[in-house]
Amino acid sequence: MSTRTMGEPIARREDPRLLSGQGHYLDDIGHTALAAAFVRSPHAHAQIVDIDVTDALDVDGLMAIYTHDDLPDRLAEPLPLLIPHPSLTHGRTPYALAKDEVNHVGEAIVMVVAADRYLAEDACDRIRVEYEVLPPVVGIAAAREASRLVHEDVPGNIAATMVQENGDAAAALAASPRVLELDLEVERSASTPLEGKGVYARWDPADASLRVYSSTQASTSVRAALAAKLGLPPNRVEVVAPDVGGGFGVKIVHPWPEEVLVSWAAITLSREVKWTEDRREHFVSSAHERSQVHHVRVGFDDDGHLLGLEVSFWHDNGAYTPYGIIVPIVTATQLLGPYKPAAYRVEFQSLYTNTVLVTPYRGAGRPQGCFVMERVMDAIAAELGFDRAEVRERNFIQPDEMPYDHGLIFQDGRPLIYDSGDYPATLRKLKKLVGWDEFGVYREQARAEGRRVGIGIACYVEGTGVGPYEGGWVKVETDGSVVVATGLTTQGQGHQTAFAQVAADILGVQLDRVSVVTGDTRRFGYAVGTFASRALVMSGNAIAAAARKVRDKALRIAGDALEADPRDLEIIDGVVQVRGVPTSAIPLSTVAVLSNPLRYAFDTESARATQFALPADPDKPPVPEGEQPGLEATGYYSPPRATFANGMHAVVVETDPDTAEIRIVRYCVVHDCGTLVNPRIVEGQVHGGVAQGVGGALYERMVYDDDGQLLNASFMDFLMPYSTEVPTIETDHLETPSPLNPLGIKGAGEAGVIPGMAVFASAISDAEGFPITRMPISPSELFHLRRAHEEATNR
Amino acid sequence: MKPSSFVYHRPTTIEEALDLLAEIGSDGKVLAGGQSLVPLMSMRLAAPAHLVDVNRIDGLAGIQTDVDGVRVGATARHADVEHHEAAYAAVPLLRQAVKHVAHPTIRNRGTTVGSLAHADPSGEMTAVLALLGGTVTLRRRGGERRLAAGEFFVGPLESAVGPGELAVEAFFPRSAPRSGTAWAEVSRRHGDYAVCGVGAVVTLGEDRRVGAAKVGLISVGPTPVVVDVTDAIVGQSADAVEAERAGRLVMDTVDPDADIHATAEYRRHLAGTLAARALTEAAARASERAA
Amino acid sequence: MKVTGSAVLHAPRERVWSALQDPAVLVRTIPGCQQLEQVGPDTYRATVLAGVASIKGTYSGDVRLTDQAEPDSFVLHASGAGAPGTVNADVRVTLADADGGATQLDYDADAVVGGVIGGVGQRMIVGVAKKTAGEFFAAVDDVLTGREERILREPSVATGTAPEVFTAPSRQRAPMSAAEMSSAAITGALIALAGVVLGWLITRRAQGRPR
Amino acid sequence: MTDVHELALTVNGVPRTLRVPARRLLSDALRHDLGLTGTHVGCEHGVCGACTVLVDGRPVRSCLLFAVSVDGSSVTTVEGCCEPDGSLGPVQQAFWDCHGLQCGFCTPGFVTTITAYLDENPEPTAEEAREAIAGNLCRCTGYQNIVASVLRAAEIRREARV
Repeated sequence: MSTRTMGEPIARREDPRLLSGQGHYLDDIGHTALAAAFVRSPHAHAQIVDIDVTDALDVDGLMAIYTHDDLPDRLAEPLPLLIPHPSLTHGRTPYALAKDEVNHVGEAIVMVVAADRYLAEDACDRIRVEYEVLPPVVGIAAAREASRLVHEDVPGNIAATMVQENGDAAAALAASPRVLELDLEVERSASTPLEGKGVYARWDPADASLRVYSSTQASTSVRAALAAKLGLPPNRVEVVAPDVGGGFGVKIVHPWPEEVLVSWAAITLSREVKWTEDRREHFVSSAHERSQVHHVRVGFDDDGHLLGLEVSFWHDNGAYTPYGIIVPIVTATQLLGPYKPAAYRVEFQSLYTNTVLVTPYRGAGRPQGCFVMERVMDAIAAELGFDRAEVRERNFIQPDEMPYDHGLIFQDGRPLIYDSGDYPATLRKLKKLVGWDEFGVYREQARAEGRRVGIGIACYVEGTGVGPYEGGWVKVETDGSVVVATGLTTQGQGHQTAFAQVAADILGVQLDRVSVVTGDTRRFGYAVGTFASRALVMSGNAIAAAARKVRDKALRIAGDALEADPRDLEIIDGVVQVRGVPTSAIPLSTVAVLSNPLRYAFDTESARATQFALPADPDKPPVPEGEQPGLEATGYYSPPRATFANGMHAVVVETDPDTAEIRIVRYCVVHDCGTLVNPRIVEGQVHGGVAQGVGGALYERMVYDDDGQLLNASFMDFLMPYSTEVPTIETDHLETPSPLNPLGIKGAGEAGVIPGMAVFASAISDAEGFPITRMPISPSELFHLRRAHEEATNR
Repeated sequence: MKPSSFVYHRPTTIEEALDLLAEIGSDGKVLAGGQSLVPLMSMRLAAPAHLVDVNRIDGLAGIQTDVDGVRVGATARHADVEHHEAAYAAVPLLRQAVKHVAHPTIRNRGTTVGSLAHADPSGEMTAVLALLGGTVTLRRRGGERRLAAGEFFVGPLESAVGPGELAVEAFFPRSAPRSGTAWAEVSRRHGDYAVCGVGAVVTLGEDRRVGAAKVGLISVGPTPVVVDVTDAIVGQSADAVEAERAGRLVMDTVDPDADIHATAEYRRHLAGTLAARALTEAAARASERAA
Repeated sequence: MKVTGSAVLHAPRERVWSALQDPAVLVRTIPGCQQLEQVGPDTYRATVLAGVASIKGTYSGDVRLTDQAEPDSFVLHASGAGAPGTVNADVRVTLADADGGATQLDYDADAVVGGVIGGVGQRMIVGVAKKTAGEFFAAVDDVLTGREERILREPSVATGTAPEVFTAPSRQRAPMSAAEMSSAAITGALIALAGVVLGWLITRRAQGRPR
Repeated sequence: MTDVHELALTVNGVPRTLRVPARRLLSDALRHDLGLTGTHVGCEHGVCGACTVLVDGRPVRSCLLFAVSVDGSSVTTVEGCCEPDGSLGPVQQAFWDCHGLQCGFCTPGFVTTITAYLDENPEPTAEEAREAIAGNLCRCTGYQNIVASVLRAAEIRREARV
């Protein structure tokens, strides 16, 4: 069919606007708004003794200064705990503005509103806050030791303890012929989108309504949160996510203190107010992730089969837990990857520290889990002297075992049941792509030349498209154009294109006739948000459902007009016609006109739908029973549970024998996210994920000192890779459609980043001849690991 | 991150600039490239009451080469130095080193003299000046002084430039005949500050064997460190220098600090390794030039 | 941040003590120290002009003494706060007789550098703090050995300015280095303050002691 | 104390005058005083490159310049990299062809940087293309398609010349 675009690498329709500087990101709008700036804590843990704003009062253009004392009831309460969980026995959330105590460097204490940001910062500079500094808790070791507490009322700094078990792991380990123990550690990193957070609020006193623009991943939820916090009826609050300059998880959290405060200030001052987060603020006052310490006991037989697996880990959740314990739950469950240990027990503690709060960053606990499981696989291979790929293959869940029930509960509260996937096939493709079987020879040649090269492999399974639901609305206008709206938001995933492809194919119209709106509560009010690689799975299927309803209605109306059986009709390039009889046809635009019986004509098109123009049965109502005027429909998709994508990466590295620099020689990806709607966009998602995986493995870390000071709160020292640090990425795809949804789609957003740390640890270990157990790793660290290894072997 | 207010001055002659600096004293700063000053001010770590923009002063942007060497004016950009063919011919190390200064976009605006005055011990050009025995000329109202690297670099981020003074020119002496230079550096990301950087000069004798050798290092001390390693490789064939001993000598000489990217021990190790690499390359270049 | 160092003062311990008793000497030998007033028992408020080049700032520093073990050692708790950031330092200072009638002074500081400075730079802070403290003790030594004139003619490095410094493009990281200078200088000055407080302490005790 | 200055700039070929305080960064002047919001601000300390514009033809960080200091200069922003008729310029077209952007926030800095680069290096190799963009951060694309875009842009420019 000429209009078919599903599965085609269509160029993105949002690009011309963004490329010519016509995008509208948060700070690109509201130039006349007042600017907000914040006084933030320089201490990791302190009592606020006094706040003196006197000197700030004579700053030009100062509009207002707010502290916690100025906040009304609901705003003065702690911000919501978004995802409660029975195991989260001691959840704590921050205040919009600190009350009495600060728990991390960067926590907001005072909000200043002034004519512009320069002046607002002038005022911030003149505000003196007196602190009584308290000893901070920094790092997992200190949190576990608990000789100091982050929150006085949280014993042991323990926010949550959770255990999941499938089978009797202890017994399985006791019975295992071979047992290994590993200690594995991952440091902090963060999403760090190029655009920070931002909020722009407008209050209409006459209409008593609030319009808020926020650089968020969840506009409908921000609306609900603001309505609740500000005591407004939800229908008086509209939240719009404009163009968003990247999210990667950090913008799913809501409401951020600034979202609430800026909106409240706009109402209080009855003026437009805007806050644009600067880079330093983003480092010290948004969110981080990744920091976990793991202890593993694994039992296996002489063939390398996993008999028992026991994992204990400690998760650093920072100072607060607004997003619950999603990240450690994901680690605990997704750690298993494509493998099927006979018995598995996992236990974690989520611990408070006086550092920036922790919420999901792309991958959301999976990179840590994948790192742990894949290190275990390499350890088993080393122990048995087996090929690393072989050991993995022996433990794969086989295609004929799908759906596979792990006997655990996933992050969405539903059973962890893999829907589909062909792991042996993925591995075969990867080994072929990277030349796995030939590498041994190359390694030996290199060694002979005094060079150190290594190859690494890592496999993962990613639960994508979690519920509860998303919705879509589709309308055919009387000019034949199609409007699509869905509630979730966009941060660069190409929804304008992929969602349009779904609608265009079902409705049989040209792609350029379809326009898509996302993340605007004025256009679609029911939504969850963009996270967990769910956008296309959820909204894609919801839009498909709506489009099918519209198509059915169009065929019905066209059938009446053409006096044909709707089952004999098809839609090609926006024209409904009798299959095989192009002469018997009616444009979709006309069908749209006919779908809305009119009394008044306002143009020649609409004249065809007026009461004297229509041949109508006088005994039937113009709009049939149970129908609505117009060619539009709303559809929802709510899956029973997540669908599970998978992938496998291999990397070849060369480490400098003198400088310990780590050079990436090749990076190969095989990826299976079910049916591909737009391969080009999926490819781009994989590339971006891999780059973040490279960063997480070799460059990026949040370095806190013992006093809770973030030592690298800038792009100068938080080493996000440039183009020169990211390799050329070779990719191949499998398409194992998901049986769970009509389009057979699985999510692809996070895939690329998940195996990063694991695959580099595997490759560097292979090049160096000793195991890497902590990520990320720098040349300086590799240098010292070599020293330690040499000393150990010389002893 | 927005700067505090200041009064902006834009002199068009050196005299005007020196008068302004004299009046303003320690309350003002010179703005040339501003690639360090501006972010400093945006972070409000710097809040000078006055900025004296020297970019419109005639005659400060030049790069002259003569028999003695290369003279770089106060507002000559790194990029100008990098692409100046005559300067490269006279002092190859200038281009060899300046290519490691940040990224092209920064080099387009940042000035070489400014980076010297900034005296960051991780700044490549500080080691180039020290290694080659160059000088910086400082002018103040009614006076001028010319300082060698030893006097000019006082400490980390401290040069000898005083209140009311303007660094107007840096001079780099022409490379000797039968000499070769090279720069070797390790940084975390391409264009980042060097974890360690080493420049080397090797001069051959009439016999085409190594007659003299020196290295200049950055990021291993409070100021650029110059080590004469002649004794370690003197008399060796220029095409097959065994530089390990020289590297060890360098390792024993430097006393680096640790930071979040590298331990002191790793830096010391790099100093030796990179010195050896730079010396070998410099010797090979010397032998080419002598040929 | 840990800063440890030592200085040999070329005079017998008695003369070191007495020199340290003279606030007039101390105030002009401490880099950036503008004034020091007693606000309570063993508690002082200092005004320190600290920093380098552009990022010089006036910090109000509170200083508190504990663990005094006269005449061997004491611990100084000092905190400085200013626009660029905050510094809290615990400094242990010990004095001991050294060879040739000299006095060995050791200091061991644990400083917390907060605010913007804390986040954008640690690269050279230890070295600079040592340097600043070293300048203080060198200056005191100059007094003790009669070379005071020299130091009084030269500007203190911690407060010395270099107009061109910030035209430097060398790297994006340059500003943080400058930031470190500021905090380091503060820390150094706070370490130096130990000497001041020591001097005052001794003065008070001396007054209460019959000769 | 505010020190206000009257400036004359030629922005994307159009003479513009504006009154700004001495401390106004060029990035803010372009975005908020002249309404050219295509230039984005990603770090305000000169590392990310999103704010890169051409001043007298040379790529510079507009967040590291005071607007007053470029008084009288000619400035080209991403808006000025379009064709006179408003259609996409070669670099912009290449990014579209090669899926060289995702969220699009860093893209303007790449477009200006690459535009100036290709003026001086019309036929880069893949390796040179990677070097050419090494001073700009992108969090979305992994750079692979941006490198491809540089090569594609060079191709488009060659086609345009013949």
